Amino acid sequence: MSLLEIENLTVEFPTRRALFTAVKNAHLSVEPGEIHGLVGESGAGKSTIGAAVMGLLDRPGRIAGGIIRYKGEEISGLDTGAMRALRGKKISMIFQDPLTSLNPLFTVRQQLVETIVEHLDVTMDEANARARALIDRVGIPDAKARLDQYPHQFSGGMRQRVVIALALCSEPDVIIADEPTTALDVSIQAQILELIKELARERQVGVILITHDMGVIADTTDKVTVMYMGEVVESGTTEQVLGQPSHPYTKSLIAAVPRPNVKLDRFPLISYGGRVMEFAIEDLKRNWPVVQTDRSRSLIQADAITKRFVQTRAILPRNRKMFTAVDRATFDIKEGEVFGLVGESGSGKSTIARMIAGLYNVDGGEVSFDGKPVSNQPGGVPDWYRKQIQMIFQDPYSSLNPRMRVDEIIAEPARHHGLLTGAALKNRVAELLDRVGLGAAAGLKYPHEFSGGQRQRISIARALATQPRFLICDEPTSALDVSIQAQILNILKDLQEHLGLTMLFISHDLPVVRQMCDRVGVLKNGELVEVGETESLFANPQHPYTQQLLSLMPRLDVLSDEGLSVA
Amino acid sequence: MLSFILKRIAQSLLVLLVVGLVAFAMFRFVGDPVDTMLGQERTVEDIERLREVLGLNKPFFLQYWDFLVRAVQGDFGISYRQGRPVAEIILERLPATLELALVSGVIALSLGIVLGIFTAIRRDGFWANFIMSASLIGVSLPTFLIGVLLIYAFGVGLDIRIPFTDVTFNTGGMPIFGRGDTREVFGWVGGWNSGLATWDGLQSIVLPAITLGLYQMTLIMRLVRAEMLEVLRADYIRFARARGLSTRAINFRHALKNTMVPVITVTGLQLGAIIAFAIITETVFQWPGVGLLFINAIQFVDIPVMAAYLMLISVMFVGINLIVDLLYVAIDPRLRVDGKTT
Amino acid sequence: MSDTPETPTPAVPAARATSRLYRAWDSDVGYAFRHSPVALISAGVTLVLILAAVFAPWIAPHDPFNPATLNLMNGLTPPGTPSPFTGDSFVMGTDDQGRDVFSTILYGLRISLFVGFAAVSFALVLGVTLGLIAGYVGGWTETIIMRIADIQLTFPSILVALLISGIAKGVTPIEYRDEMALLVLIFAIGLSDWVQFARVVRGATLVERNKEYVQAARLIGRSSFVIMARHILPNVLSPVLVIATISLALAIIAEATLSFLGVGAPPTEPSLGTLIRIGQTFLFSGKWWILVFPAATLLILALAVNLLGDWLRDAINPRLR
Amino acid sequence: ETFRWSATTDPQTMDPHAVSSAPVLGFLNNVYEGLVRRGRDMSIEAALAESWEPLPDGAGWRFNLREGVTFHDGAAFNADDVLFSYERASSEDSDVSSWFATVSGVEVVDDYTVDILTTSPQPIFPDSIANWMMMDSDWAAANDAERPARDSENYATRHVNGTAAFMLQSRQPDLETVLVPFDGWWGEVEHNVTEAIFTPIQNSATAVAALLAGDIDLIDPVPVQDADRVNAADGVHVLSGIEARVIMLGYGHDHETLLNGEPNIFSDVRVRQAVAHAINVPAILQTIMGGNAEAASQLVSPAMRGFSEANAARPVYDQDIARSLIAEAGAEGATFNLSCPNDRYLNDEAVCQAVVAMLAQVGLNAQLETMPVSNYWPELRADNFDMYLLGWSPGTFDAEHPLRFLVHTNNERLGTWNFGGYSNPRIDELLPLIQSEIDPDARQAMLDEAAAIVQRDAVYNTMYVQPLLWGVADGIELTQRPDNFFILRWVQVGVE
Ligand SMILES: Nc1ncnc2c1ncn2[C@@H]1O[C@H](COP(=O)(O)OP(=O)(O)OP(=O)(O)O)[C@@H](O)[C@H]1O
Ligand SMILES: Nc1ncnc2c1ncn2[C@@H]1O[C@H](COP(=O)(O)OP(=O)(O)OP(=O)(O)O)[C@@H](O)[C@H]1O
Ligand SMILES: [Mg+2]
Ligand SMILES: [Mg+2]
Repeated sequence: MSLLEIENLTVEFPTRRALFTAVKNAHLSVEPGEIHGLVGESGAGKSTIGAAVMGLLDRPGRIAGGIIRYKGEEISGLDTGAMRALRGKKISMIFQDPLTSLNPLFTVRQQLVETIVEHLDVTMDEANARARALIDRVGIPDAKARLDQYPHQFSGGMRQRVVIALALCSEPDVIIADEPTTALDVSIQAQILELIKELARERQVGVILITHDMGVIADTTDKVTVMYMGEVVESGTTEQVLGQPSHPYTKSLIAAVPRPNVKLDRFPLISYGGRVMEFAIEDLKRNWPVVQTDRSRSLIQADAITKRFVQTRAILPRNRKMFTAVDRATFDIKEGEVFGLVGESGSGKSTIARMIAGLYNVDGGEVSFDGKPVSNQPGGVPDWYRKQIQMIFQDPYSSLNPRMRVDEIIAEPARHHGLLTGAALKNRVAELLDRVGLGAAAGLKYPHEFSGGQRQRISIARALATQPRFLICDEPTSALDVSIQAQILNILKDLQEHLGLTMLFISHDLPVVRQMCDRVGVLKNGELVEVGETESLFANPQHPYTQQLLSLMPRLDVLSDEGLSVA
Repeated sequence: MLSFILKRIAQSLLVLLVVGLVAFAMFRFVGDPVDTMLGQERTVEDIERLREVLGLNKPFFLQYWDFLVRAVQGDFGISYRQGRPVAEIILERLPATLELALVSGVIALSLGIVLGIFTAIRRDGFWANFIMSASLIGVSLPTFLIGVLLIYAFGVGLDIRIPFTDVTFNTGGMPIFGRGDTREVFGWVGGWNSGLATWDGLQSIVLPAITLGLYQMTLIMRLVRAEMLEVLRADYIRFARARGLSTRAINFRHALKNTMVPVITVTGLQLGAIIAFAIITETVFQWPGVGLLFINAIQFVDIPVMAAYLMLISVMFVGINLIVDLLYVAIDPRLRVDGKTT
Repeated sequence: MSDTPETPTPAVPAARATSRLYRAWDSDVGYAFRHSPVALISAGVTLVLILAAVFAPWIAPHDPFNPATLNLMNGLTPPGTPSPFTGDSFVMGTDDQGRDVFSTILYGLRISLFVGFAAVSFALVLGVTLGLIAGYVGGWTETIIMRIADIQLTFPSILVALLISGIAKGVTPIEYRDEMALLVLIFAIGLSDWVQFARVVRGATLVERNKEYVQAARLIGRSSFVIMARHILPNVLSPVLVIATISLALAIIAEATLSFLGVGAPPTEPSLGTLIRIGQTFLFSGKWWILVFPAATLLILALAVNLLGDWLRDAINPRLR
Repeated sequence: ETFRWSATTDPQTMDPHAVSSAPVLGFLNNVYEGLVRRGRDMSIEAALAESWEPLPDGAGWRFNLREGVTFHDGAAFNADDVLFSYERASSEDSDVSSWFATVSGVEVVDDYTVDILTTSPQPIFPDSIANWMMMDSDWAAANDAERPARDSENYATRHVNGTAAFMLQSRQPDLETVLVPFDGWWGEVEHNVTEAIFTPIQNSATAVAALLAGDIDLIDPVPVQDADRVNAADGVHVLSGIEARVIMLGYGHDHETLLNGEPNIFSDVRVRQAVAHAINVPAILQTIMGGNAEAASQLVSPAMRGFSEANAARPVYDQDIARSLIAEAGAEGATFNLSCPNDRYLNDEAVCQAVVAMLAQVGLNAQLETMPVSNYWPELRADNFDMYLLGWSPGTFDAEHPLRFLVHTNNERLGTWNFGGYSNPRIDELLPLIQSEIDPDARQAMLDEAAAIVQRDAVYNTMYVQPLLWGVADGIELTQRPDNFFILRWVQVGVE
């Protein structure tokens, strides 16, 4: 008897304009101790399956057909009370979005302890101890101090780990982990995956691991199910699916995985289902100002920039404990260059991005653009600077205004800068939506109607709408499946190569960094430990931390090479 | 935080100055006290003389200045109507109003929150809709009318016959006016006479407290519901469900706390309004609080009472709003000063 | 390469599709409206009341605002029964002046609706604007706005009204007094009401302004004004709507209270609120109709507006639709 | 027997000389006494003075004091107290000093005889001092209350030491005042009250409810509208009477123009007469007053001394006469202001609205402006009116009173309520004569003449005498006087 069985599951979202079927007749089963990978295009319905199992489909979504069984008993029709007895206790789910999954008004400790107390018969002290152990276990340093902080004080990756810790509170039988490691750096990712494997091995926990990181699939899972547009297209053991993919979509997916060992000119793409996966650079050129770049000139200059956050509040300044998130980081980005920023989660990458974008004041040092200072200006961030930069935020959930329609969101920057109006703007929005693979009709929806990856693509579309000269990408593809990722990255690369776009590129995905960036900076605990040309850095890392980082890159030997030859 | 409070206190002093100034500009339009102070047989001389004595001939900013100079020394003048020191009268009346405000505030807040949550959770249920609609009666009828209706229903009483029997009973019996027996509970200017300490006093407070709290209850209920509906859709609530937390913990802990910012804002304001302007309720129930005092002062153009009262209200609102602002920070850690943005 | 299924674009002629009215009709809110019976009914009721008020002179059987047509001997005639003195009969009876209650409700609605809606809108616009600015801009601006709010809170609307009407009387020539009267009322009620909106909006804005979508908008370089109006406002609107809809009935009643102080409409032109105030004095004398009909009208109005507000609040929130 | 009663306002002071308002004087009549007092029928009767007679040549009056009277604290009452009370009541700080405007001095003849000397003959002087209450000089001195405290407080503000049938037991201003019988009272006890509790209840609806619920034995007033309801209820009834207050319309006689700049139509007597004919007083009484009031033909009601029988007829209600008078005066369609208080007299606002309607029917376009009384008097004094509503209750219960205040040409001391500035030399001539005429017939003749002038000139349009409506629990026997004073010593509780 399988631990969890999904048969013929169909999930529908009746919306005003159409009935949208997010999942069609999906099959899936998980045995005790098995790690079952679920991959697929972003928006394929992976998270929806998870939500359906938990009985937490977003309104107006509903299970239109099929059966879900837990240990042989049907749970798809259970009432809330009965369902609640299962949730968290027997079946846990790690939601895809770590930022909004945590209640902003409670400390991490409060949230952990209440969950522990809810499920386990323990005293307060034991619960506290367990909370601390869990936080330790998911690799958050300085657990004691961190426990009493609020979610907004954590970096993206740390929040994700908190969410994982929360799911593990109650020793569940089944864990549905929805992209548990997207925001994590390789070392932490390895640690988390090890933890999951350990749970499966020792406690016979069944895991559904939703991810688009083929490296993770290859390393961790026993079986894999591939989804495409709501349907299961392929299922089998990991070796089988990755090694000899049978379905064309799976093939294209595997081909699109960036390999750490080779640097290709472009990300390999495979067209599937008659869709144009590539688009001509002429399309972009049409309305993108071509900037003549001079690689020897630096465009962005970060001069010993520092950011401190208050950690312990006190009336008297001397009692206040400050936390230095970024410590005197100095680097520059040349015109037309892609500058990569890597480092473990919480090392201050997003903070640097925000300081450069002018969203945070710097507590020391200075940021200048084109030789002119832009940080801590008396009148705020200068307008001319704002016109030239854009940013893709790490968290696609909270960076979109929930009350605005997607087409308005994308059109806003361009309209604001007076670049386009009326029909031209409409066309641009439609085109961008198309480019990022959502289709123009998506413009009529609201952000909450999209999957994580889809939202990220909306973010990207918005950033590109103004045709910025400088683009800050904070984990731009963390939530994207490899095929969409390849497509997006190709666009960015084209923009850089042909149109002179300069980028700050933050990512955990070292293979991607290797493909994308010209130079890379390595950040550790807020300090920039090494900056160098990508190739030389990857080939010959100097700093011990860099060496350690690179050694943890996943090996993708199992993957079929079929796609590569096509590219 | 301490510096924040100190800064606010400094600002409040400024607020008080302006309140006084506006108040004195207003008093010219409230009427002329001499008419009500002098009898029918007054002569023009009498009027002039009294105006002179009261300093009403002076330009208003001079009157204001005089008031300030005395107020700084803790002297708010003598009531025109009662001839007693204003500070004394107000302090004597304050316990009644504070107790009424407390009870109706508690009723409004507890019922408002519970019903708000209920109507949000059962968004489309019959009872939720019923409560939502019925609560509107409380806000669409004048307070006066509600008070009088309550008095007649539960004070005078209606004879109601239990169906199919000859037994009739009267719904009345509740005290109609005043505070009932009071007992001095602790030292205050002239003793804090509490009605909450006696059975009679407790009975007396029921009807006025309901009358006064009805509007606030409806407002709080509707606000909680509106905010809850929004919050219940949030991802962290979904995740809290996924963690298997009990419904109670989700609704009352996680969701409720996230609805609190607008709710405490309004609660603070309404609490202030209850204390400050319980005029109508206090008049209907002849409740001897500051509201009644104030309406009498307006009728009688008792300028010293009005001025001191407005100062008191001002201090109170400033205090309440300070607390509300502090509560914001206590509730929502994101509002704490760190992570400052440009 | 869309992964959302093709959605059929509504087949509408191009000309219609572009018309503003059609767009509103076809918008998400418009759609939600058409499919909500509650919204339709309450909008219908509100509309009927507004139309009844606007067309009162044509609908009402009598002109209660024309004193020459009143007959005191018709006073206090019960509904539907002829007056013992004059033999006249009135659907909803008459008040103590012999005014036809039904006609007076219609005429009174004009004043009440106008004053109510205008005062609440005034308070709303003022309060929301100041609240947004205070919450978003912060610093000195916030301090000044919020301290002005504190000052405002100190003064009950009675005093505010007296002050404003006093000033208005001083500056307007007598022949414009009547026109000014209603404006004074609106101004006075609005002025005593804006603080609620301001404080609530400020509180919500403080939370909202740190969210990433606001930062995204800032990054674009959107002006503070646009960020407040387009981004933050929709996200803080729900408590505003609650307070606004509840305030309507309150404003209508407040109008009556202030009229009693000699501010606003003269007693010979009673508003709905004034009619209720008059009716209250007859509550226990058996002349129920003077109170019950106007109060029921106000109740229905309040109910309809609040239900409409509830619905609208849900409808503009994409997650609740 | 405990007796509880309520009125809309609390007497603001217990000092008998500090405030001359009806609530204060009415209440204090139960604890203080004057030389004379009014009986159940308003007639003057002996109180602390056993008898009095005019001094020769109208030089004043001699009062022979009652012996053996003691104050509540046991001190004896004698002529020194009268002298002291005179000095106190006529002092600068007193609000009742106008009663002594014509008094030149008080002489103590012996312990129980005093002479009150007047500057001119004062035929009705004893009537005018019925509310002049006697205070113990030693008590006042001992408690530092030798002068009334008007804008501050002194011992007498909250304490009482009178000679009357009741003593003050406790007082909480605006809340509750408790009286108990005074055992040492000189008079014959007619009541059976052992404790009397007064509670102000501002809101008349609440008061009615309290009466119906049996919490209160007497309320004053019952709203006109609720009279039927109270009468219909078990255990309570309405006691109605006629108050001394006459309600009338006044005009801006001496205004150059109306407020809107048009010529002042009210300086034309025909317009004023037209108004008198246009007002349907019986209809007002029937509907707005619920049949409880009486029409008024002159400035005082028939119950008052000096009422002019010869002028007892009101102008008839006749719209045609009114219209033709208006036409004659060329005032058709004139628009003017009518000012009105809305919290001063019974249903004042409703009456004014009815007036507006009635005037509209004869072609006069009155614009009604109503306001609370606190704003009303300043407006009138500032001449911000064309026509206004006024109620007048003669403090002396004599027809001379309104002439003095309402009709005499206004100056510093006289005609102080003559807001419209009516001026007639004959009236100004008559008033001092009336004031000093000892012979009743001659006096009445002059009053008749004055009344005729007022009526002929339509100086005021007197409409009706305000009704007095008390709600009383069954089993209570009491007396209602037109001055609306509630006299506790006539109360019998528990009468079957
Ligand atoms: N509340 C909703 N209303 C309407 N459509 C929705 C809603 N939630 C999800 N969808 C749609 O359902 C589809 C599946 O979404 P889901 O979140 O399961 O995708 P996913 O496979 O998890 O993608 P990703 O890898 O990007 O997270 C998407 O196309 C999305 O647009
Ligand atoms: N508002 C804040 N208040 C307090 N501490 C903060 C705040 N924002 C970030 N930090 C802290 O600053 C450090 C750097 O955070 P940052 O978001 O820059 O990390 P990151 O490198 O982007 O990590 P990740 O890859 O996980 O997103 C973290 O330790 C985080 O806890
Ligand atoms: Mg997903
Ligand atoms: Mg980050």
